[in-house]
Amino acid sequence: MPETLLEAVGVTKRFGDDTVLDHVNLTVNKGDIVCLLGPSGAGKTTLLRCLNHLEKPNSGAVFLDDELLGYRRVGDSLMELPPRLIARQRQRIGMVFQSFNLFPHMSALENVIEAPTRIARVPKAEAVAYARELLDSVGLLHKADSMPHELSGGQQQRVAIARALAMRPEVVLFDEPTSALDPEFVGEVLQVMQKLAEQGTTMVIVTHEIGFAREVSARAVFMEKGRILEEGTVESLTDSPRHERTRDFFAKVL
Amino acid sequence: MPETLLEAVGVTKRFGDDTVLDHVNLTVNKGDIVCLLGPSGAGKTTLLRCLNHLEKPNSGAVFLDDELLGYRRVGDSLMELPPRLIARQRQRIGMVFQSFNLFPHMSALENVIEAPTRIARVPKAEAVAYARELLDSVGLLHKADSMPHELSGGQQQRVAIARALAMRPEVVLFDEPTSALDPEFVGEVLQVMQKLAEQGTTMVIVTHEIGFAREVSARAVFMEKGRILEEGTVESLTDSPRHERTRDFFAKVL
Amino acid sequence: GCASTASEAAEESIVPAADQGALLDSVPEEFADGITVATQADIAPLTYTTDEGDVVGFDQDLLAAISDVLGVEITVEPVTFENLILGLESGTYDFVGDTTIKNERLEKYDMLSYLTSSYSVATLASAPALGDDVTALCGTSMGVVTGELISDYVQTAIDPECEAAGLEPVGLTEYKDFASNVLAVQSENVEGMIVDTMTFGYFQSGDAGADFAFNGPSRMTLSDSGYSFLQTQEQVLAPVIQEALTLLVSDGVYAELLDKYGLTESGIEGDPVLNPEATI
Amino acid sequence: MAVLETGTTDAKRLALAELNTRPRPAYGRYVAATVAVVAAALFIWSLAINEAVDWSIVGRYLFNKRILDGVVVTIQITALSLLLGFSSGLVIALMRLSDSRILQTLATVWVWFFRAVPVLVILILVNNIALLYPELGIGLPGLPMIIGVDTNAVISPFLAAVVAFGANEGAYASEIFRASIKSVPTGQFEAAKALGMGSTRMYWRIVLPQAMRIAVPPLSNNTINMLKNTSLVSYIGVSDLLYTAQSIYAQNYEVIALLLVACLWYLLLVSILSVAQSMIERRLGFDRKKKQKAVLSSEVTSNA
Amino acid sequence: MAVLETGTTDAKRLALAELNTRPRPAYGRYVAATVAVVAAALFIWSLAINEAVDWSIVGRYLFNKRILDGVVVTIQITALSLLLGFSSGLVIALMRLSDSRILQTLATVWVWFFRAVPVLVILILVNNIALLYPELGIGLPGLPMIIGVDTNAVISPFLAAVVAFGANEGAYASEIFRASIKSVPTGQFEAAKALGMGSTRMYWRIVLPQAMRIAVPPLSNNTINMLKNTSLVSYIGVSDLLYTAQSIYAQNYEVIALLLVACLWYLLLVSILSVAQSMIERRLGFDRKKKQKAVLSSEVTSNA
Ligand SMILES: Nc1ncnc2c1ncn2[C@@H]1O[C@H](COP(=O)(O)OP(=O)(O)OP(=O)(O)O)[C@@H](O)[C@H]1O
Ligand SMILES: Nc1ncnc2c1ncn2[C@@H]1O[C@H](COP(=O)(O)OP(=O)(O)OP(=O)(O)O)[C@@H](O)[C@H]1O
Ligand SMILES: [Mg+2]
Ligand SMILES: [Mg+2]
Repeated sequence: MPETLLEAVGVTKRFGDDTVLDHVNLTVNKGDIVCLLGPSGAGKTTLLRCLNHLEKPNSGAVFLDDELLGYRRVGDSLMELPPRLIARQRQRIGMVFQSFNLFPHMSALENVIEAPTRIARVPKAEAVAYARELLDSVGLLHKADSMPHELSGGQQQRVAIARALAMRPEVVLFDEPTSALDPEFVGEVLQVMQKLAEQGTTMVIVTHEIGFAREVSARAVFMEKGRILEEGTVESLTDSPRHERTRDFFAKVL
Repeated sequence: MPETLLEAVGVTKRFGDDTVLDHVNLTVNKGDIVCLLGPSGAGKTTLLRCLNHLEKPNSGAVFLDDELLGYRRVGDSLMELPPRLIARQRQRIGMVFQSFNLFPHMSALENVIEAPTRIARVPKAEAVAYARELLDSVGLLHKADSMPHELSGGQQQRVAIARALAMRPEVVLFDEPTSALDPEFVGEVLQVMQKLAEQGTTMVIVTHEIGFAREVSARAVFMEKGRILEEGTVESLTDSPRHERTRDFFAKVL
Repeated sequence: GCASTASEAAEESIVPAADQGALLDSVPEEFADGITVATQADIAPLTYTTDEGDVVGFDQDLLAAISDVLGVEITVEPVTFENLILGLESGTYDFVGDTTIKNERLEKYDMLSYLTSSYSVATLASAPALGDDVTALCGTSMGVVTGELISDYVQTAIDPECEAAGLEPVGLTEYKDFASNVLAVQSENVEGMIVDTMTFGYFQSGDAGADFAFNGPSRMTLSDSGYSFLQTQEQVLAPVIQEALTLLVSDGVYAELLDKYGLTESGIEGDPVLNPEATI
Repeated sequence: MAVLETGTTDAKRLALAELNTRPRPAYGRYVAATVAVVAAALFIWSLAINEAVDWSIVGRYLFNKRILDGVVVTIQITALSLLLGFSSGLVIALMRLSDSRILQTLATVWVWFFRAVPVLVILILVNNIALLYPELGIGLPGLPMIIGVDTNAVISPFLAAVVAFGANEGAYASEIFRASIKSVPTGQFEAAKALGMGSTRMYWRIVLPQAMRIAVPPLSNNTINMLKNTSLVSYIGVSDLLYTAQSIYAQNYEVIALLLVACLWYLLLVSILSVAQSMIERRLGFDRKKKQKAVLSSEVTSNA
Repeated sequence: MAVLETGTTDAKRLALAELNTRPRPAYGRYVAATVAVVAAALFIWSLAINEAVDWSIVGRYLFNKRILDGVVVTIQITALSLLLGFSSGLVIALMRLSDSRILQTLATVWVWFFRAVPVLVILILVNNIALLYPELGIGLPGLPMIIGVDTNAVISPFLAAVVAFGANEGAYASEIFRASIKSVPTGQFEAAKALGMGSTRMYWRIVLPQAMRIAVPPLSNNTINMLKNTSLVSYIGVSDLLYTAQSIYAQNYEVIALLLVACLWYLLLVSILSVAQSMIERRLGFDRKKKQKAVLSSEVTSNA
């Protein structure tokens, strides 16, 4: 039986009167590559953000291994943990944003070693060595000392991936990592992600790159209006969708 | 013989020691749809910006109809015109940016009527009537009073197109109008542009959307390292490129 | 403060009818249309503003009397110290009041004394009594107003005596103005203050000063204070004002005004002297 | 709700998932707030019953005619100086941002000079300019004037005050404008130019309305500062609010009571300004997306 | 260079295309600059030869011991008050940005109060706090103190000055911090949290270094302002630079000369601060892309 790493159970999220996530269940096993697909506004980003407590669900629970993420049970409700403990849980989860969000005042290398040296208190030399290894694996060792604004979009995103990996997270979340990139640079980022996939990294990816999803044989999860409509292999969803909305969607983006 | 509307002759642009445009010649006839293609850093944006004097060439000339754009001859060099005259020339050229650049403090309608009422001094009622017509034609009449941040990327870009058309320009320049958009919204913007093409609007477009270029039977111009490498129909470039670089490029983006 | 005509300020002339305009003939041609004088604002009882906004005080009344005697209008402007000096030098004012007479200053200005300035020690009435000898101040903490002669005097005259007697020197703190000294004493930041006798006398006669008392050496007289005129060759105004003042002293108006403001003990002895020899 | 089969979810997990979540009660914050409120109340109470403060005198002078005149002077000088200061500050900021070396240098020197020199000095110099230049006019130094007027006839103390505070404020405001104009994205400049706008219109309609969002808080700091600094005009014989209070206590020695009178007026004036400030901020906050704001504030809290 | 055949280009156009372009000579700018430089030169010269200014006295007092002491006091009070002001301002800004209503209100009231009340008043009240509260200690008003100390033993004038200026500066600085923290993109907060940073580290390492870019110009305005405002300490028996100059001219009547002495010192101090400011700005200007800067400055010029 596969080992469950991250699991959302009955996650519901409202913004005002808008129910953006409606009792969503999602299981991510160790080594899984899960692709979240769906039209704009479906709640993909919100779900992803719930998976590392950047967004706080109104009800429902997220489990990291066997730990409840961000909450503990008090009476008959879930009370938020103190920020210190949430921060510790987040260290086990990496995240890569659509707009990179590199720290603009730090060089590429500094971006990568920031968390290990400051949070995990890894000795500097060790952190630098590992950061250089990571930068090398995303093909950017030669840019280690460049500032983010000196890098192209694709390069920035690759540094962001290296940064997310620096804390040796057990799972990495990606929110449309290539959609802010010029087409020429999309390939280089997908290539890095493919490499991660091959190394067995557990990943949850919001993406519109169906080709990529297919190639890494990801498990595809199709969302619409705050619910998971269907899931399966990419092929099963594109070729024999069970719902009309799924069919419509793939007709549009393919 | 087709009527020449916009013409770049021997345009050269250097940034420091970098020669970004190297004696580029480009003719845009009335009714033409010209797509500028090429890898990142080729100088596409720079060329487009030279076409409305947002970038000042180091040598070479741009002609709008029979007028020299942005300069007049003084002795044996070209001296820049006073800002007032340049502004007047620019009113004949519309521009749509990759990042929309809507004015965030004005509603959609206000964005569109800003130039006609303030610069061309069109009576307000008249400007509003035309702006509503334009917003209608991009399918956003119902969003006339929305602020830019209340609109999706695709909607913002469609407002930006309406804004560029509000001064009834003779030619419209587009710099990667869809590359900052989520895939779902790309279609709606291309559709608006296709409509413009059908109405015979003269357009120069930097884009990576080869499919779109083919559909509007644009004249394709392939740039590399600051030069125009080849031009022709989209089919001729993709199917039988004369240069290896052209082939490489299309292999990558198609 | 707004400029006022001196004769307006004194509601009713106190100059005997016989003297009014007595000196009109000796006033130089150039001043016949009027004279502009500046005094320092906000030092009661010399010049201060009433709750109704009227500028009054000994200076104002004395200048009104001079105006009456001369038969020439005198416009008085209460200003800050800076403008007093700069206005005199730039010719904005024909002469200025409230300046302390020092030998060094006599080189540059003609000075006519009309008051003696003396310093007294004051504390809260509840404070233990200090002796009358200046050595009683040794080792105490005292407030003074910045820039006044008393600081120099304490350092050059009193401190050496303390040292000679084997005592600590006087602990001086300089505060910006008289009111700041009062506060410092009230909140016991200092034990007492060495201040202008006139000012303290006026203060003590009011409600707020009831808790205070003279205590220790009083009326340490260091110099006169008076009017300053710019010293230029053709300066002809000073003798005329001296003449007017002499007249007012002789017919008792001066003494009357001193009495009105409780300044009798600060009046000058005898006739006013132009450019008196100062002690400092 | 159709729950899809997703593998490992066991009964215990399902039970937890039924529960509503609630935010962490911010105990520390409650304690801090309580302590602060109690401290404030004690402070106000102890002031109210304090014998050293004679509230009857405060009441008597609060609407005293001289005090009211002082309030008017304070408002007049502040308003006029701000007008001069903000407009000159804007020009200087544009000079500093220009690519002309000469203009940059001139503006930098101007800012350096007027930031450095105390207002008091400018005030005294301008008011006594007759001392330095008995006649104002056109001409070369050393030669007779071509056209000249008596300096004292031209410069009134009020004018001197406005010039001095205006020049000072201009130097400070220019720094604020500079920073805020620099924060407007380049794309906005380009979009305006591409529409065929001239520079003046571009600045007035597009750039400044956006720059103002960042400029308003520090500019209102400056405004409030000036409101209080006008008491320096007492040096040139003009009485504003604070100085009137001082001049009254110079006579009746009720220092604390009169300072409290001044304070109450300043509190009123600053309250009006603060309300105006937040109204302007709200009007200018056109692009502060709800979403962004929500995220930001939740970040900040967890720190407090 | 291989010129592709592109249709209509005729000989006349080709001839023009051979020519180099040159920017428009900025005549207006040259004239303005010349006028300004000449005016500045005339002003300086007329001051230098002016009889009303006795430069020998300026020289004599420039390094006078009392003046130097005043400079030291000015620097000390400014430095300490800034430390207190900036740190309290930061805390207040975070409170105002928090989503706790109570903290927001408290912070707003604090800012309102300390922006409104003149420093002079705070200064006098703090220094004379013994008048209001002869003993400081823990206890309830009306009841005997539990632990009490003599107030005057605790509050020295210097401490009072630092507290008063610090509290005042804190209120102003908090507004600046608030605006600048709000200008940091949300994504930066999220990236930091996603890495597992706690709030404190997030602020120190990520948010504040970025907020500082916008905060530095107004904060250095404040610093310079305080440098000059310290002359108020004369009310509580401390002499700073400006006040020392005033108290010297009260004796020797050399008003202009001594104000110039003070000015020269302020110019020096502000120059040092300005250099520091631009060094900090340059260090913090990490993401001011060359490209963006070039575009911006060319926009600005054409306006000037
Ligand atoms: N902080 C917020 N406040 C209010 N509404 C929000 C907030 N965040 C998201 N929403 C709304 O929730 C819905 C889902 O948003 P979400 O960003 O998760 O969609 P998505 O599937 O990621 O879409 P996209 O492909 O456009 O990124 C949308 O309707 C959005 O407007
Ligand atoms: N203002 C500038 N200063 C310095 N170099 C610049 C500037 N603008 C552009 N460049 C350089 O000029 C070259 C061409 O840039 P340009 O933006 O025109 O390319 P592009 O073809 O539009 O590329 P992309 O597809 O990435 O937008 C690049 O090497 C770029 O770095
Ligand atoms: Mg999303
Ligand atoms: Mg480009």
